[in-house]
This record gives sequence, structure tokens and C-alpha cells, in this order.
Amino acid sequence: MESVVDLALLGLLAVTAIAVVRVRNLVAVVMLMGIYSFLSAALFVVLDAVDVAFTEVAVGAGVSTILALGTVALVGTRQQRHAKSPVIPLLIVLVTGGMLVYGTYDLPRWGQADNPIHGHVAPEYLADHVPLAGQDGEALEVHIPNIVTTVLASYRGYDTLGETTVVFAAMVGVLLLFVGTGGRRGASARGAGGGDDDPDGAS
Amino acid sequence: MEVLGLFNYWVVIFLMMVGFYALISRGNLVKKVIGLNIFQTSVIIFYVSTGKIAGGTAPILIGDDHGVAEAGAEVLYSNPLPHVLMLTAIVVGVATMAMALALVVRIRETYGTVEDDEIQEQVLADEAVEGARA
Amino acid sequence: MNAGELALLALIIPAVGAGLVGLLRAQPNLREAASLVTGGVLLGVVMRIHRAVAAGEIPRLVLAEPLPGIPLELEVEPLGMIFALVAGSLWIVTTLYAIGYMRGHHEKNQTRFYIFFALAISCTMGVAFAGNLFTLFVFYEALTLSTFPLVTHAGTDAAKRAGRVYLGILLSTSIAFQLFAIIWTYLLTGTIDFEMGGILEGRAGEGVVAVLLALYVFGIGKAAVMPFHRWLPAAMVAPTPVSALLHAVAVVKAGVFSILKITIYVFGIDFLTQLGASVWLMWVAAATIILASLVAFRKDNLKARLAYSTISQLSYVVLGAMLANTMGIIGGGMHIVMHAFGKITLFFCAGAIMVAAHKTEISDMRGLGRTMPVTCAAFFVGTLSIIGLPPAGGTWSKWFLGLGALDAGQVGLVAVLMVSSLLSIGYLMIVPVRAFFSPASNPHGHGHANGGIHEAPLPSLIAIVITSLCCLALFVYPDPFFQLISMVAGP
Amino acid sequence: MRDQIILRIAAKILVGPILLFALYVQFHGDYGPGGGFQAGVIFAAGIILYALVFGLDQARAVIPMGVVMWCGTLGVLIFGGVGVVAMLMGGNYLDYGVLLHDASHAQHIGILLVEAGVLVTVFGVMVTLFYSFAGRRRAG
Amino acid sequence: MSAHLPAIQIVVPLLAAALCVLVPWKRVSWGIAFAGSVTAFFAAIGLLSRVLDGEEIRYALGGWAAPWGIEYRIDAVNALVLLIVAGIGVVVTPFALKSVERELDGRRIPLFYGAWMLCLCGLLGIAITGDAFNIFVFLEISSLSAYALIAMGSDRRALVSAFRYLIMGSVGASFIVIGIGLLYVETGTLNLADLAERLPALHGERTVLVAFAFLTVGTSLKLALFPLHLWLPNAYTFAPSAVTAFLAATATKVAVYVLLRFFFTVFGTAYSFEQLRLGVWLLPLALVAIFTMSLVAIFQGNVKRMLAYSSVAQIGYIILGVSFASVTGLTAATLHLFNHALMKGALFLALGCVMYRVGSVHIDALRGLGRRMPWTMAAFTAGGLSLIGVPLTVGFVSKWFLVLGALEQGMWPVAALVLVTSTMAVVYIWRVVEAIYFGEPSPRAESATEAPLSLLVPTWALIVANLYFGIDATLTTSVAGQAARTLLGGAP
Repeated sequence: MESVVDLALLGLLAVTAIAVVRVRNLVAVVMLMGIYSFLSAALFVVLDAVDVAFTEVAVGAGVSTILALGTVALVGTRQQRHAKSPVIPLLIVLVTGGMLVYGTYDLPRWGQADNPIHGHVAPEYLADHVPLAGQDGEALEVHIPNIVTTVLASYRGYDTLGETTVVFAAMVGVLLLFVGTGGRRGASARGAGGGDDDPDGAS
Repeated sequence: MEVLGLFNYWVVIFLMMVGFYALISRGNLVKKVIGLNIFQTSVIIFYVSTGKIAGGTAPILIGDDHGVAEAGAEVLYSNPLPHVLMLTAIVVGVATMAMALALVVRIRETYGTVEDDEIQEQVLADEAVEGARA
Repeated sequence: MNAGELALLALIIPAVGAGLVGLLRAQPNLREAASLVTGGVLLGVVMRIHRAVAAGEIPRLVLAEPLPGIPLELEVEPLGMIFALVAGSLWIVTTLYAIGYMRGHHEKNQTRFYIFFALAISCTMGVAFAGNLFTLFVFYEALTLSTFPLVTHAGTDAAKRAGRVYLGILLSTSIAFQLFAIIWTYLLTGTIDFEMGGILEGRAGEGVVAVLLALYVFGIGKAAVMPFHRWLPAAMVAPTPVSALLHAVAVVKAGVFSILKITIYVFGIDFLTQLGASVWLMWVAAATIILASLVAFRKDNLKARLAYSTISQLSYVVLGAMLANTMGIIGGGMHIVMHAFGKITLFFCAGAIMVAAHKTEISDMRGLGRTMPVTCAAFFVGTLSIIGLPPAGGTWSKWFLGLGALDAGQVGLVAVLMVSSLLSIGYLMIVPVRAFFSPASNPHGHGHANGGIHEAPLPSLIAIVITSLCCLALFVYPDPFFQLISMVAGP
Repeated sequence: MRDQIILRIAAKILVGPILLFALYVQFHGDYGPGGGFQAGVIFAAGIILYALVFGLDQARAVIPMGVVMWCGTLGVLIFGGVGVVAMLMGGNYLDYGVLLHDASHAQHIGILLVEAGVLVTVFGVMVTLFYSFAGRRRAG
Repeated sequence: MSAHLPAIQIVVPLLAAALCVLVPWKRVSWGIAFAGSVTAFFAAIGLLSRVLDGEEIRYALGGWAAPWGIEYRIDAVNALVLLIVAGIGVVVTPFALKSVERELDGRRIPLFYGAWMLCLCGLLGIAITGDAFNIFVFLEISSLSAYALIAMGSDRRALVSAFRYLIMGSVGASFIVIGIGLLYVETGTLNLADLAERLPALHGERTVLVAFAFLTVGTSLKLALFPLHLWLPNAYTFAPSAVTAFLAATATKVAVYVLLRFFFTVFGTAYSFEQLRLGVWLLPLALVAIFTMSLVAIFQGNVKRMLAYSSVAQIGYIILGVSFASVTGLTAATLHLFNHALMKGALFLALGCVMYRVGSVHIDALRGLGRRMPWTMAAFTAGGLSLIGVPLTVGFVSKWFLVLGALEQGMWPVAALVLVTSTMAVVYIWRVVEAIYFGEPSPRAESATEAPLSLLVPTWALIVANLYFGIDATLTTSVAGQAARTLLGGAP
């Protein structure tokens, strides 16, 4: 059953992805991107990654889509047909994809419980019994049922700090780009006028 | 299962490559960014699918709050680590996308277009001006 | 203060002089005085070191160790002492000359000129006292860089172009060939020190030695062995004192000196003779001697003719080194000295003619002997020395080189030496001969060209007299240099 | 959209529960799916919805740009600060175990704190991004 | 506190970044950034001195044991890289104070220093961590902030350059993630040391080969290895002066470090260089990079872009050293990491001074500046000499080891080519030097005066370092030698 849903979703994803390449109305493309995110979120649920699915819906389908729509509203909705030959990009993609496919032949088969990925580090996580550093293998139990939360916030909490910092970096970057440059309605928000504008940039 | 085992990966690779193709072949900057998004999302799908154990369940331990470890031993859980990594990757993806889109907006404001070849023309014109002025 | 520290002092004094010149830029008289005093002090120091070296001492001093096992080291051995003596004594004379010339010629940026001039001397001392291949390379490069502003002194397009050729050839040959050879030597021997008898013996085969030697000979672009000689004529755009001291003495002699030094202390004379790896390079040198003489014939510009004459004469030293026998080395070493005094005299005269009579082309110099008798007489003496005729010092070096060629069994080379002497009679002797015996070429030219004696400014004239007298003195009394070179030339 | 009364009322009704749901996601993250990221995004979604319906300026009046920027920064400081506190209390950086006597319990506290940091940052950043993009006028 | 030095190394810049953004005053913001970079610098010195005592530092974040938690692992290699990054940070930050005020709108400045610290933090984080995925996270921190910093250039082409860099950089990062993912699937671990232990058993696997390929290509995009360098010249040309100096001296170096780490530590020399014969691939790439990029540099009118192309060529030298896979070769590579940071940092800072006074770094704008800005121009010349590899500068030291490494392998044509190409550096540097000292001043240069001290002092600090480490390279060569031996798996 799982595999059927899995295959169906993958098929839909493929269709969506191709549509993203081919459609030239950018609003439609952004919506397709949102759909792609939703579909992948559904796939994540099938793959037991509920946390990832949740995040993908909120961030991928939600925030990304809104930002992309906002951008499209600011830059125009048509993608021009352009004369560049698709041969070289196609070649690069085929080589890269070919490499990856070649690499999969030795990959452990999908979904097997005895794959190395499930053997080395994961069992201690799942047993909630992760060794502490420098204490001769003495372990600590955290007692939080959602292992993803524990791994995220504690075992690999440093990664999460980094990830929070990436988000922060994006804010700093975007503000740097936007502060004090043209087309600002935000700057006039405190002053008179501007208040009646419909935020068409986001609708 | 054997065939499906690889087929799954292949489809994911196909998805990645479609995104990658959109990224490198399209001249519209917005399209490039969306291509990048598809590419990154597909990489996430790849990671997550490696964490799956057939017949497994989400890594949220079942049982009473205190005896989790014992209870967990009998249930087959999928691997939580790829999930954690991909939570990070999703957030990194949106951060990159926000940066990219902000740049696109600024490029549109200064160049009046978001098509790569038209921008390139103006860039070349700038170079010519610089050469002539100096 | 021991002799090793004195060697360091010899490097520092000109640098301090450069600083003084910079500080005194507002008062030209004090500035020039500072230059002269520095020159005097340097000569004194070099004499002190000479006393120690003549007594058989080999002073050493390690300055720094940039890379493990590769120190920056000074070492004064007899060959380096010769070079230092020549450069040190001629610097003060040239300074004297320059004072007259630069003022007489109304050159711009005189302060910058004296600063870099002094720095170049400092680097020259570094080359002379280099204790290993690395140190030699360091000062060799520094010399190139410090003379670059002097070559381009005029700042004109022609000067810039010349500067490009100068720097391009000297830097690229040194980096591409010389440095390569040094690193290769290091790899083969594990050392870069100069040692009597060489360091390569037993460490490299005939083929490797031949390639290495070629890399050194061509990599030391300052020796101007053809086909890497183009920088030298190009450098002639510099003010004449620069051409005189640097491009007749310091820079070019740094080149041939390096070749001589590397032949003796890296390859070892015996080892080279035994392998015969240098024979083809002898012929390269011989070809340079002849070809450069032929080119010199066709140059009407006096400085250009002197430049090609220099190229030709430099290869005498290279030839001496490549002969790799006692007589060859003595000849080469002596020729460094003899050619230095001879050629600097000629350049001084060329500059004097330019300042006093505003003439640069040989064909315009007919009858000049009447207005500039002292200068033209000095030119005659210098010419004798270059050709190798008595009673000038050049006789000795030619003599020993001939003996060296005979010892090596290369009769053909003896012939080359003869032919070249004949050629140099042809292209050099013609100048004083015309000056004294031809009627003036353009009687209606410059007003002062005919009327009475009109010599160069007095300081310059003094310098010219000193060097030409030296040329003569060296014929009678070459002993100090002969003793030094004998110490390294083997039995 | 100012005139669409139904939408406005619906939005008004919705914003509250959305924010509540965000808090639920945050604190239930230990037991079910969810955590700081998701909660932060949902929290931001509430504000974004408000802005879409009532206008950007109205939203900015409720939660000004300065505040959300400040939030975006504060979260990083909270997260990083928990690590520093752990360090000051003798543990390694981000070692929550030293925060309390009972290491296991301390882990809970630590996780809660850093998740709060994540929530604040993600909320702040997402709203800032929205404000920035929505606040620009189309050029040319 | 010294036990926590590794954490301080990263966390202080990170928190400083947040604080920089919080304060509304630009000078205070700069002060925080400066304090952050100074702290990071001293932390790096502390770590390096501990590593030189022969210790391998391990620091478990969150107190969790290694393959489960994330750990820092510091040996001679990354200690040196940390020192490079933090050292350049501490020199360039004071320079940024006035330079950035001149080139940037005042309201952006606190944000600028936020991004500045994030970039520093990200680069340090990549270098220090012992966890493969963590590399990716910090790579993104540094990259995102770098994109923003580059886009701050006053020329509008800066935006396009930043966007193109973003696309190339994101592709690179995605490739790295794919590579890490494949390794993870094969081994079940993300810890670099753990990976190194588990991979030898899998050396025949195609998946490992593909992971290797993706990591190499992804990292090469980041380090601008020819022909994946296309983003670099424009990004460096149009970024603000301080940003160019900082990134040119650090960003590509850190990427090279990542490459070294994967080649030698994770996959192991036996796999990378014996089984895959990587040297055969890297050597021609490096040579072509050196040759073509030096050639292209000769024809650039914009001096910043000229130096940018020269940077790509210099990366070629580093990769050349790597391709020998010998102690001398790797010593040369790691030495050149350090030395090139010093010389390019100095050169770009000197150009920053020109930008500050003249407002352009086109070669024609530099004409005749030798008299107007003697100190700046002397610094440029000295930096240029170092780039050429004149003895008693750091450039010479690198070249010495590189040629030695090539000759050791018996590749004397390669050695010759290294030296021949450095004469190409003579050409492109000398073009500028000639313009500086012999050119007729342009109208703008006519009125220029010497750059202020706050710009000159950092520039000269790097020049002095260029000379000092050229005259006494004992320290750098011993650290580089230790790093090389560590990479090759010998005793440190």
C-alpha cells in the first residue's frame, strides 16, 4: 500500500516538475512550485517523516510561495522565450543525473531495515540512550517521545543553532538589499500616505 | 521490492535533474530560483527516502512516558536522523530562496528586467562605458 | 667588529646613505656631500675586509633563516672580495662624476636618482658577499628591482619601454631558469652553500650537470649571454652615470660574477672539466663575443656601441668560467676588474661628450679631440684596456684567457679571442682616432664646438682622469686582484 | 479587501486560533510532530494573514517592523545564550545537562528554551521577509 | 576557559552578529564586530598553539559523544585555516570602518556588520567542525552573508554578480549535500573521523565514487577551481573593497580546506590518489588554471578584476600542490593557503585605499598615483612583488616548496611551468606599477591625497606580514609541514 501511494506521489511530482520547466506564466509556475511542495510533504508523511512534512508545508509551500508570489508581483509575470540552445544544459543534466543513477546501483535497497544507515548511529537515538562525551560510554536518557525533537534540539542542537543562524542571515541579507533602496513603500509607512495601498505585492 | 528499491531513487534523481535543468537552462531569474527550489526539495526527498524502513513508523516513541525505551524496542521506527537533517535543509532552502528573490527584485529595479540575456547586454554596456571613461 | 659584521656593514652603509640623501633632499650640496661621504666610508670598510681576506680569513655571518636549512648568509671569499673592491672603489668615483653630470645635464628627480643608486650599490655588495645560492638570488633580484627606477629615470615612453624589456628579461630569466636551477641543486644535494670544489660532484650525472649549467648561465640574465642580452642596450636610456656604474660595472658584473662563482663553488672546476659539460656553452659565449662585436660595428650611437661592446666583453668572463681551468678562471676574474675600469672610463667619456658637446652619435664626433682633449685621451686609454693592449690593464685578462683556452685544448677559441680583439679595435679605436685626426664634421653647428677647450664639468672630469689612470696603473700593478683570484683558481 | 466584511471577520476570528495553534505546535513538539520552526512559521502565518486582510500598514501598526526584526535577532541570542549559560555552568557549549541537577530534566528545559529561541527567530524573520517583499512598490 | 576555546571561536562572532544588528549606531556596531573578530583571532592563536604541542583537540558540543552528537576536531590543518580566517578578519575589520562608511548607505551599516560577522562565523565554523552535515550548515551561513555583502557594491553590476554567485554557490552546496547524503547512506554516520574509519571497507563501491565526485565538484564550485570559477571575477570586482579583501583572502581558502579534508582525511590518500589517481586529473586542471587565468589577468583594465583572475590562477597553484599528494606538495599547498591570503588581502586592501580616495580602481584611474598616495602605492607594489614571488616575501616561500614538490615527483616540466607562469604575474603586476609611477595622473587622481591611517595601517600590517613571513618562514613552514603530515596520516 505504502509503495503504491509512494509511486503515485512520485509520478505527480514528476509531472509537476516538468510543468514548472515548461510553463511560462510565472504566477502559474509559483503555484506549481507550491503544489510540488505539498506533494512532497504528502510523500514525507508516507515516508514516516511527519516533522519534515509539517515543515515542508509551512515553509516550502507556505512561506516560499508567498515570497515568490510577492517577487513575481514586483518583477512581472511573463517569462520570455529565449534563444539559448538547450543542448549544453541538457548535457550537464544528463551527465549529472547519469552519475547519480550509476551511483545508485551500489546503494542499499530502499526501505530495508538492515541498511547501514539504520545501523550505526540511529539505534541509540531510537533507544533514547545516547552516550555522553568523555564519560566512558555512560549514556543519558532524555525521555522525549519525539526523537526528531531530541535529535534536533539536543544531540545535534548545534546544527539547529546553525540553521537558526542561516534564517537570521537571510533576514540580514534581505534587509541589507532592501534598506535604503528605491521603490520603498515600507519606508513611508510611518509617514503620511501609503496607508491606503492595497498590498498587491502579496495578494 | 528489489526493483522498487532502486526505482524510487531514480525518480528522485529525475526530479532533481528537472530542477537542475530549469536552473541552468532558463534565462528568467525567477524561473532559475524556482528551479533551484525544486532541485533542493528533491534532494530533501532523496534524504528522507533513505531514512524510511518499509513497514516502519514515524520516530515518535509509543508507550508511556517513562518506559519508552523498552516499548520502543518492539516497534520498527524509521530513521530520525535524515528527518532532522532535512528540517535544517528546508530552512536553509527557504533562506537561500529569500536571498535570491530579494536579489531578483533589486535587479529588476536597477535593470528593468529579469531576463538573463537582457541583463547581460546592459552589463556589457556598463563595461564599455567604464573602459571609455577611464 | 669582526670581518663578518663588517660585511654586513658594507650592505648597510649605502642603504643609510640612501636614507641620508632622502633626508637632505632640500639641500643639493649637502645631499651630494652625503653621497660622497658614504662612498668614502664604504670604500674604507671594504678595504678593511680586504685586509682580513688577504690574510686568508673567510668571514661569515648568518642574517636570517627564511626557510629551514636555507639561511640568508654573508660570506666573503676572494672572488666576492674582488667584486666588492671594484664596485666599492668605482662607486665613489661615479658619485663624483654624477654630481657633475646630473647638474650639467639638468636632470629631474635627482634625489630619487641618488637614493636608488645607493640602494643598488647595497644590493651589489649583497651579491658580492652572498654566502649561498639563495642569498645570491635574493640580492640578484633586489639589484634588478632597485635599478629599475634608474633605467626608467627619464619617465618618457622610450624609457618605460626600455624598463619593461629590462625588467622582463632579467626577472623572467632569473625566475624561470635560475631559481629553477637553484631548487634543483637543492634537491640534488640537500644544500645550497658555496663550497670550494663544488657541491654537485657525485650527486649528478653528466646530462643533469649540462642542463643545470645551462640553466644557470642563461638564468643569470645579467651576464647578457645571447640570446638574453636585449635588456642591456635597452637599459642605455638611463642617465650616463647609471650606464657607467651599473651597466658597465655593478649589474653586469654581478651577472658574470655569479656565473664564475657558481662554476667554482657549486659545480667545481675539476668536476666540470672532467665531465666536459661546459664545452658547448664556451661556444655560446664565443658566439656572443663575435656577434655582439659585429652588432657594435653597426651602431652609430656611442652608448649603444658601448653597450654591445659590453655584451661582447661580458662573455669573455663567461668563457673564462666555462673553460673551467686555472688560467680560465684567473682570466675571467681579472677581466671583471679590467673591463670594469676600462668600460666605466668609456661611459664617463660618452656622458661627458653628451653634457659638454651635446653629441651622442659617433659620426658627429669628428674633431672633438680639439675641444675635449682630456676626455678623448681618456677614451683612448679606456679603449686600449678594452682591446687588451699594453700599457693598459686589459692586457692581463686577455692573456690569461688565451692561456686558459690553450690549456683546454680549444685552439678555435684562441682564434675567436684574436678576431674579437681585432673587431674591437675596429669599432672602438675609431672614436678617438676620428676625434683627434678628422676635421670637425659640422663647423657651423654648435657655437662652442670649435671655439677652444670646452670640457665636461670639473667633478666629472676628475672622475674620468682617475679611472683612466687606474686603467694604466692596473697594467703595472695588478697584484692585489691577481692574488685574490689565485686563491680560488686552484693550483 | 477592506470592504470585504466577511473576509475581515473570518480573518479576525482565525488569527487568534492560528496563534494558539502555533503555541500548541511549539509545546507539543516533544510528543508529536512540531517544534520551534513549525510554530514560528505558523505564528508568522497568523500575522501575514492579518496583513493580507487588513493591509500591510495596519499589520505594521500592530507589530512594527522594528519589533519583528528585533525578534529575529533575539531568537539567535536566546539559542546562543543557552549554550553560553551551559558553558558558564561548567558544561560544554549547548550541554543542557548542567542546567539543572537532574540531567534528564535539564535536557527538557534546555530543549524548551532553544526551541523558544528558534520560534522567536523564525517568526521574526518570516514576518520581516514578508514585510520587506510586500512593502516594495513595483518599479518601472 | 581555555577548554572552551573551540566554542568561543565560533560563538563569539555568532553572537556578535546578532548584537551588531540590534544596535542602531553604526560605530557601536563596528565596535562589536571588531571585538568579535579580535576574540576570534586570539581564540585561533590559542587553538593553534595547543595543536602545535601535538594535541588533537576534540570538543563535544552539547556534551554528546561523537558520532551521535556534533564535535569539533582541530588538528594542524584546520587550526591554520582558522588562524588565516580570524587573522584576516581582525585586520580587515578596522579597515572596514571608514571604507564601508564611504561605500555604503549609513542605514545599512549595522546590518552590514551583522552579515560581516556571520560570514566570519560561517567560515570559521566550516573549518572547525568534525561533522559533515555541519559543514553544509556553516557553508550556507557564510555563503548567504557573502552574497549579501557582495551585493552591497556600489556598482549595479554587483547585484548581478551576487545573483550569479548565489546560483553557482547553491548548486555547489546542493552537490555537497548530495555527496554527504550518499556517504551517510553507505555508512550511517556523518562524523568525518567516523566516516574515515568506515569508508575503506567500501572503497570499491560505485556509490562512494559518486559521492566523491559530487563532493569534489560541489567544493570546487565554491573554491572557484577552473573551469568552475566563472562566478568569482565579477563577484570580487564589484563587491565593496573590504568585502573583496576579506572574501578573497578567506572564502576560497576555507573551501580548499574542505576539499583537503575530504580527499585526505575522509576518503584517504589511498583512495583518492592511488585508486582514483586524482593527481592525474587535478594536475592538468591546475596547470590550465594557472596559465589561462594569468593570461586573462594580463588583459584586464579593472585592477580588482585583474587580481580576481590572478586569484583563480593562485588557486591553481594550491591545487597543483595538492595533486602531488606528497608531504612537500601539501606543505606547499597549505603554505600557499596562508601566504596567498596575506598577499591578496594586502593587495585588495591597497586597492580599497584607492577606491576610498579616487573612487575607481581602473588602471587608468591609478595613473600617477605614486606621488599622490605614496604609502598606498608602495603597499601595492610590495604586495605585487610578493605575488610574483620575489625572494624575502611569502610568495617566494610558496613557490620554493611548490617547485621542490614538483621536482621531487620528477615532474620538472611542471616545475618549469610554475616558474614561467610566475613571470606572467610580473607582466600583470608591472603593468599596474608602471601606470602608478609613470602614468600621467587622471583628473581625479590629481586631487587625491594619501589614504587615512585607519586604512593604511591594516594594509601595511598585511604587507609587514608578507615580508616577515618571507624573511622568517620557519614558523609557517613548520605548521604547514605538520598539517601536510597530518593530512597524509603520518604522525603530526
